[in-house]
Amino acid sequence: LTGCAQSQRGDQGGGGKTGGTLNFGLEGQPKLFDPFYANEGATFTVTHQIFNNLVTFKPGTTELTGDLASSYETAADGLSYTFHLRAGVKFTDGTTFDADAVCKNFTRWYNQTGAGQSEAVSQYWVDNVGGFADGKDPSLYKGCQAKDTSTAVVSVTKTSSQFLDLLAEAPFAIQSPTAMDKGKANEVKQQGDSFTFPDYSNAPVGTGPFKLAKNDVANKTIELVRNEDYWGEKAKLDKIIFKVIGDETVRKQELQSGGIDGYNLPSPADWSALETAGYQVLKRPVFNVLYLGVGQKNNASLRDLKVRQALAYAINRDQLVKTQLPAGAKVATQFQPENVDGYAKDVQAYNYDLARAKQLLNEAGASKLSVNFYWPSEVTRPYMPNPQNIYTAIANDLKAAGITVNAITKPWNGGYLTDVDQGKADLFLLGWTGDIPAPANWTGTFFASTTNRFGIGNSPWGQQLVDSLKAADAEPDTAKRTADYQDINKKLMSDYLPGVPLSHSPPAIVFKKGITGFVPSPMTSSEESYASVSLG
Amino acid sequence: MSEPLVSVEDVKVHFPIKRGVVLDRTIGYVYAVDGVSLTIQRGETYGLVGESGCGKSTLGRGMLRLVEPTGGRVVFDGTDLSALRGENLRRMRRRMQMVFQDPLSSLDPRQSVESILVEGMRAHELDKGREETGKQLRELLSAVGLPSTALRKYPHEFSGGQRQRIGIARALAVKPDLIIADEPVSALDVSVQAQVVNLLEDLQEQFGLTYLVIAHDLAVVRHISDRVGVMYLGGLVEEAGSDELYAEPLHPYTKALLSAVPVPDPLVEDRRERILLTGDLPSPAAPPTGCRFHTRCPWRQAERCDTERPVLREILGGHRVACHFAEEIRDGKIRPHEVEPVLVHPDEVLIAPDAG
Amino acid sequence: MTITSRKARIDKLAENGDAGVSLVASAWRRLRRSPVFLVGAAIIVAFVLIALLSPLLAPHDPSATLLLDQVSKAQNKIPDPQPGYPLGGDDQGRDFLSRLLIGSQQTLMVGVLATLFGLAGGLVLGTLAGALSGWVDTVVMRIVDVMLSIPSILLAVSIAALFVHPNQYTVIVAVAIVQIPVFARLLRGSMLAQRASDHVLAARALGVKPGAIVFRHMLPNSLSPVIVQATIVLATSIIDAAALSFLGLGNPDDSVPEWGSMLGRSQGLLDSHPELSFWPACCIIVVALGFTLCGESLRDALDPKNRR
Amino acid sequence: MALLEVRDLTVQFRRRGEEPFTAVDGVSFDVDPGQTIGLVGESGCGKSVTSLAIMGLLPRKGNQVTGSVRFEDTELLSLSQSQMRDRRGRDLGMVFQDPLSSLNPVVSIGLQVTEVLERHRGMARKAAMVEATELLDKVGIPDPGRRLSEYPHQLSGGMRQRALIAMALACRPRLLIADEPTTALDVTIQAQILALLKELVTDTGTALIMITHDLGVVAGLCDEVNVLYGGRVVERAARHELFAEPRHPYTHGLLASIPRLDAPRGEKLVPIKGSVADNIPWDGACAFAPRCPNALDTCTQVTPEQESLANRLLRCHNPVEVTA
Amino acid sequence: MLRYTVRRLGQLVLVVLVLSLLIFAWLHSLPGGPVSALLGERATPESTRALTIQLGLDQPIFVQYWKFLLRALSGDFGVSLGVQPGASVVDVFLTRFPATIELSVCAIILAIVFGIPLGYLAARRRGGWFDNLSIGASLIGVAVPVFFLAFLLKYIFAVKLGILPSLGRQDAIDATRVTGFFVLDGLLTQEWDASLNALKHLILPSIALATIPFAVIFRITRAAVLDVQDEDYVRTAESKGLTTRVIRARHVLRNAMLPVVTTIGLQTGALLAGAVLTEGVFNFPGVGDALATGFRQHDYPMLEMLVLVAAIVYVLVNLLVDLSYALIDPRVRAK
Ligand SMILES: Nc1ncnc2c1ncn2[C@@H]1O[C@H](COP(=O)(O)OP(=O)(O)OP(=O)(O)O)[C@@H](O)[C@H]1O
Ligand SMILES: Nc1ncnc2c1ncn2[C@@H]1O[C@H](COP(=O)(O)OP(=O)(O)OP(=O)(O)O)[C@@H](O)[C@H]1O
Ligand SMILES: [Mg+2]
Ligand SMILES: [Mg+2]
Repeated sequence: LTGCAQSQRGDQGGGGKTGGTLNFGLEGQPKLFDPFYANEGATFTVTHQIFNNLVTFKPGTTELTGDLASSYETAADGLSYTFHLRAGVKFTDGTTFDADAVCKNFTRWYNQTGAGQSEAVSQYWVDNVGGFADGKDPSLYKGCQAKDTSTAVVSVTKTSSQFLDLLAEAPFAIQSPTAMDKGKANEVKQQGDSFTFPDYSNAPVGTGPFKLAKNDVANKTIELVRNEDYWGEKAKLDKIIFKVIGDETVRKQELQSGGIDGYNLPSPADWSALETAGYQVLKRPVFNVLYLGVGQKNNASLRDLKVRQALAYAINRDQLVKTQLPAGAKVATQFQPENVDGYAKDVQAYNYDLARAKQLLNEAGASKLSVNFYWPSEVTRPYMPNPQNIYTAIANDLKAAGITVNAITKPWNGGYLTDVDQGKADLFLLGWTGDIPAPANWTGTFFASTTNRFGIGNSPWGQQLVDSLKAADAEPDTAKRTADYQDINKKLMSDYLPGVPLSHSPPAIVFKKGITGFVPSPMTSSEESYASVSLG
Repeated sequence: MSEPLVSVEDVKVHFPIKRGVVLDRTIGYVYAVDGVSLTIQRGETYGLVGESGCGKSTLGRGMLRLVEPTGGRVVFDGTDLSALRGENLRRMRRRMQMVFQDPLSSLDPRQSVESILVEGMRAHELDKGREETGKQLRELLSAVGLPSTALRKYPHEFSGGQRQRIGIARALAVKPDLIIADEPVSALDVSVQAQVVNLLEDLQEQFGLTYLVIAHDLAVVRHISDRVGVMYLGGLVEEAGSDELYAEPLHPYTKALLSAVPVPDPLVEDRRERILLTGDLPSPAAPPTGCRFHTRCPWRQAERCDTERPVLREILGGHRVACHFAEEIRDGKIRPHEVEPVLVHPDEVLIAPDAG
Repeated sequence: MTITSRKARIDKLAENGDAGVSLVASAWRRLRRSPVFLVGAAIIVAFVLIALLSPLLAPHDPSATLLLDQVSKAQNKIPDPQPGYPLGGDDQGRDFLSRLLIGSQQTLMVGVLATLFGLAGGLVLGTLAGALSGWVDTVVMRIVDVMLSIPSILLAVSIAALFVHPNQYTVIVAVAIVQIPVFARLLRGSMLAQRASDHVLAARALGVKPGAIVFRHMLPNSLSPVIVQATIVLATSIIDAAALSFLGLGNPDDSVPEWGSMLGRSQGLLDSHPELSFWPACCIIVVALGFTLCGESLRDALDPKNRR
Repeated sequence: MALLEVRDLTVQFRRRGEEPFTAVDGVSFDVDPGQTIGLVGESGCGKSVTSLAIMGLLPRKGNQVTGSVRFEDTELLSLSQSQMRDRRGRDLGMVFQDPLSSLNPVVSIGLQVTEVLERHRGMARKAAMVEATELLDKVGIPDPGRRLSEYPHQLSGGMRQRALIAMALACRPRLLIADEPTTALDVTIQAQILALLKELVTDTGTALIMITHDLGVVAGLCDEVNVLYGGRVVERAARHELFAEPRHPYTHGLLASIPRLDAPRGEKLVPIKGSVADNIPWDGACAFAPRCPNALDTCTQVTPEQESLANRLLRCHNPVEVTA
Repeated sequence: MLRYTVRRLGQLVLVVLVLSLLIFAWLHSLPGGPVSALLGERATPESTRALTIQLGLDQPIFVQYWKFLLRALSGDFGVSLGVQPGASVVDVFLTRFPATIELSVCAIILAIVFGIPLGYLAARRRGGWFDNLSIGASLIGVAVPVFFLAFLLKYIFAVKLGILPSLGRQDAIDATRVTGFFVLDGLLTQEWDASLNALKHLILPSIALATIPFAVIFRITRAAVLDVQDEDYVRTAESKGLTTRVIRARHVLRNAMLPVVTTIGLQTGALLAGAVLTEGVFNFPGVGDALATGFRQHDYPMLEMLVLVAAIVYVLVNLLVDLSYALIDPRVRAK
């Protein structure tokens, strides 16, 4: 596997003019600017401009390519990776980027101690790589070796379908070891019910096209300026000002009143109006899934496949997608979109069929089915633009099938996720935006454990599903692995049906007329670069 | 006749003044009534006069246990009222009633005259059936000179004099022995005052009532009372039959008071010699030491008056006075002199603006 | 003119009929002549009628997604007014007019129940404090102080957030609890004033039982400021409930329409579909205005200064 | 020539939706310099309204004042607001009934006194303060220097009334109207205030209109007494004549119904029956007729006119016979 | 007066203690909280459990409260979970409080500047068209939900007309931060356009926030002036022949101001509540927005601190009002 080392950004940027400031509406306040400790999109949107990873996805695709590593190879046994590093790259603090710096980054990640090991702090590492140097938990990572200044070899403990993809993820950006040492980057502390981060987290040093100039918390603005010494093609913009605006309506109005030049995640309802008004609404390729989760823990009738199938038949997903979801949304046939490995074409379909649903319920002896139905308030997710509307539409369908629906709503972080995690919900709305195109990041994540949100441990096939997912992930042979996952997806839809996949909907980003050079990524803002953006 | 109905023995009513940082604590007292003893005979009218704030009303209320006396005893018809509690006290209330100064505010504006009158009867199980009660009510109204149509009206529809009649009828409804009338006429027009005074007199005759009449108008008190007590700053300074009191006031304060009352007769007015008191009434929260009156007394003598509080002592038959030098003054042995007015600040109250 | 006729005329002037005119009646007479009150009352009557009759008036089931096929998120399409649907549909394809009409029920219920609960709580606390005084008073008033030391919306929001399963009743409870200290303090204040008044003293002197004094004399006479407050609270509780819905603390299930949440939910569509916010906002404003007008004129009418 | 001539003064209150109410109905009297005139009558008979009408202090809306009030050579009723302002406090002073509510609670006594001096005598604040101290001293307020910086609530009732008098007399007005200046005070304090007023009036030669319902006060103070009933003067005489021989049944009745401190006890009072509420309108009758023991048929049919008898004015069809 | 102040402060301590306990118990009994805020939607039951134990959230509530109290006494109120995750709530508060103060001061000044003169004029022209018109306006002002008004104002003036900024405290211009009060900072550093810019941002939110205080102040002023106009002492002042100017200023207005001052205080205290609704609409980074966001995200260290501070501010404002009341009313100034 050899990635090609060429800067593609320049080509796509076209000939936009240089200079100027882009004001951009960011959907949330970044927690910090050290991506390793972050787990939300707002942070990654910013850090992706400041940092580079060893590898990256080609803009607008899910295809892996080199970045700081101009090329890379995977060993035949799948247990080590060799990265050939780009020469002449400097961190914005003036220090040199080399194999040593790469390994120092790996070592830093691996050597987290104390609070740094908490899943609340180093979530991506813990979720995807596992344990740390102290060996308490098994880790996928084994070691890093700087063969020479421009070659780094990273070894792993077992083959993994997703390791390379992972390194393209925002948290695993390469940061300046000198700056991290100076800023005591690892001094995460638990304070009260939460964690505090060292100064470094507000003064990140990377190799990216921009550097952080100012984080004005009082005014909720973040200012990036062009990195004049960037190793690749220099950014066109002098400055990016991110204005933190939590509410999507407020973002829209700020765009309309000219305060910002673009913003992330416009409400799908606004797309057509914005387009009519002359704004560019850039839709990202679909890379998410919205599903109706079915919790088997509390409600015994839901352990019956027929009941779950009845639910699937009862929901008019075509209409849901047509009326409640944005343009470009599709009905989901399985728990992952087409552009992720392992997509199965011939899964069992559940077309809207009310009679069938009722019949299945009858057969299962659950004609008087009563469920509590959780939906989250105070939140929109890229895959779920308006939870209440979606809930209402589905609830209406279920009621039509004779199911009693009790609505329960909670704020996203104010009980919704907790309750769902604890299996309190019979039905719940949830979804996923993929980090990487590896199926392990999808079905592998949803059903990784029998005590998951769906409570699949309550069904005999639960363990079976978990095992088959583990096996598929560890399969080094790509073709075999793909087949394994396809098989799993088919079974998921026909034999297990732990939930009802509803839709894939494209999240969008909007810009003022005349702004060019932005390439929307399926993996959304954490993989989108503003270096090629130009004011026109 | 001379059988005592009520006797008041050294009654004190001290209102605590509270203030504090987090919780209130008492930082002083208003000595509203400070050791009063008197006896009211059955069937007589006892008049109580004094300037405003001297504790007349408080004494009256203390006698009825409407405020809790801080000390002393009130014996009513052989029963020590201060020992009574709860239901016993409530039952006792039937026998002692009160008529108030402000005829409007003492009547519940939301109740018709009928329910005002029936309420007391009901409380003491005196209402026996609709008809019987109706009859009683009509009698009551005619006794106080109101038409029976008044029953269905509300207090605010009456004139002041009529309201006072309702107040009197309310007291009468429970057939009491004693009526304490707290300034029963001072809120009324001159011409109406006389009607109410006459009414009170008639009712006394008709029902054999005993009265304690409180007023600041000496002329009225003298007119209806058999005996008069003069109060000054929480204490009784003089007590005598009403004629004797006018004929020969012994206490310097009584003298001043009498001389200050205007008489509607120019001939008298032109000839009168006035004893003008200087200064104001001291605050009952900080009464002067010794004789309470010494700060304003034209006959004040050094030392004794300032330090020793005179007791009420009988000088002539039934004439009691609280003055160390009553005899000397009467006999002209002590001459009045100039008095330097003393500054008196009325109680300063902390009005915390309500935050609600 | 003869004596008799003159007298008769004067008698009539003085007597004013034999039935007697209570204070309430005379206040009512003043009210009837006040245009402010009439406007307010008209609004309220209309509103109550609509709320009661809305099941008959509403052309459609407010939760039926009849026009769903005309809805499209993607094209930001919401059913336009059309025959049978004079105000069109909402973003779920439900008949907007029906939702507005039926929405009055929830709003009325929230307003009335919140006020009633607040009033009841305030009455209990205020009566306790005012009637018993002493340490009960101190304790009650400290509680009231603590509650009053948090701004009202904040308190309502806090309480509403307390409920694990928010619904229309939790909104009512939240709004009601916020009103309790206000009522309690008001009532205690006037109870204390009553307690010191001569007519209560007279009742005590008469030997009327303490309970009867509190309930027959002190309470009824202390009520008028409370009633005025209640009318005004009706207005504010409707607005507060709307604010709670706006903040997402209202009833999650929007199959039962409610103006506050209708307004809150449609603000995002203000530029493309202003009517979706306009109508519920109008309804809230008009109804709140109605209650405020009534409250204000009631206050004037019951003000002893205006009594003649 | 009289200092103040009140002729046919009539004040009507009009309220929307109600019949106009005549509170003062053709009142006439004269006040000579240095003279003390009494206006007596029960509550509601129009005493205060009369005095307010003279001072031009009736509420601007809802009333109608007719007749004439001549002060020296000026017709007060035809003066403009601002001209009247120049007179009030300088030529005409007034003392009100309730000394507490008549003083501004948030303005110091000193300022309340000096503001008159500043306004009418153009004095500077400093000089005015000195003058104010003297004034307070003159009305018998002890330690006047300190009192200047105090506020009304810090004074006792008597002192407040003294302060009010000091304000009214600050510019040595030629006419002082005292509207029940002692009603809110205790007897002993009342005696002090009355003595003070008497002294000031004699000292300064100020004419005084004394308004009161207390016949005793009038008996001791006034040169001439007007008895008002239902907005009209029903009897006027010099005080000795009036008290010796009250001719109007109302005056007579009043005197008979007040208990007298100096009279022997035991006599029953003779009240006037009914109350002011029983009044009937003056037009076509005598307002007092329903309560009058001497009432004739004519009394309810013909309005009695004001007649001059020997040294008195009387408005009665059937006056009380002179005894003795 | 000092006594009184001390007494009120003593009561405040009590209130704050009781409140802190109540709020703590309440917030901690809510689901979600730190764990779900920190882990987000990627949480698994296992990680949730582990974190709960790590953060000590499985301990009994009183143990947690005691720890919280000890930390709070040393000035550590914890770390924000949602409003500005990772930042100490004290820091968040300190950066946001000036914003709300700026906004509230602006709003209350607006309310006073319009409320008092209009109220006074309405009283003077009682029953006239001006009176009726302004009463009507104030009644409607109270009836319009604040958040809707805010929305409308923004929509019209910022979105449609584009004459005023629609959100934030300041455009991202190069402004030096000194005190955290942006308007003041601009003046201090002589960056006039920074001040001007911040002021512009204040206009719409403070108008929205000012409507209710305006209406209340207006009505109280009107009623107070009407009351005072009929007082005996005003008649006395008239009888002294004083000029209308003196009568109005010294005798009418000064007395009428007493209830108005109380009202201003109460309204100022209540502004925070209004700010919760207004700041969100204008994305104004003040404590009101922090509160709303905190509630939405169950950022309870933040909420704990903010609700307490709100109570303290409210009580202090009222105390200030009482004290200022004493300044203008000598009757209160006793002892
Ligand atoms: N409940 C109370 N608490 C505190 N002080 C009181 C209370 N009641 C009366 N006082 C004070 O006690 C003193 C005597 O009052 P009281 O009412 O008995 O006087 P009074 O002689 O009846 O006066 P007046 O003629 O004005 O009615 C006054 O200084 C009064 O302020
Ligand atoms: N502003 C007013 N509007 C309407 N009626 C008024 C007004 N002022 C006074 N009156 C009426 O005029 C009549 C005379 O009132 P006035 O105040 O002169 O009585 P008074 O003799 O001074 O009585 P008092 O002894 O109670 O002071 C009363 O019936 C009163 O109700
Ligand atoms: Mg008394
Ligand atoms: Mg008068």
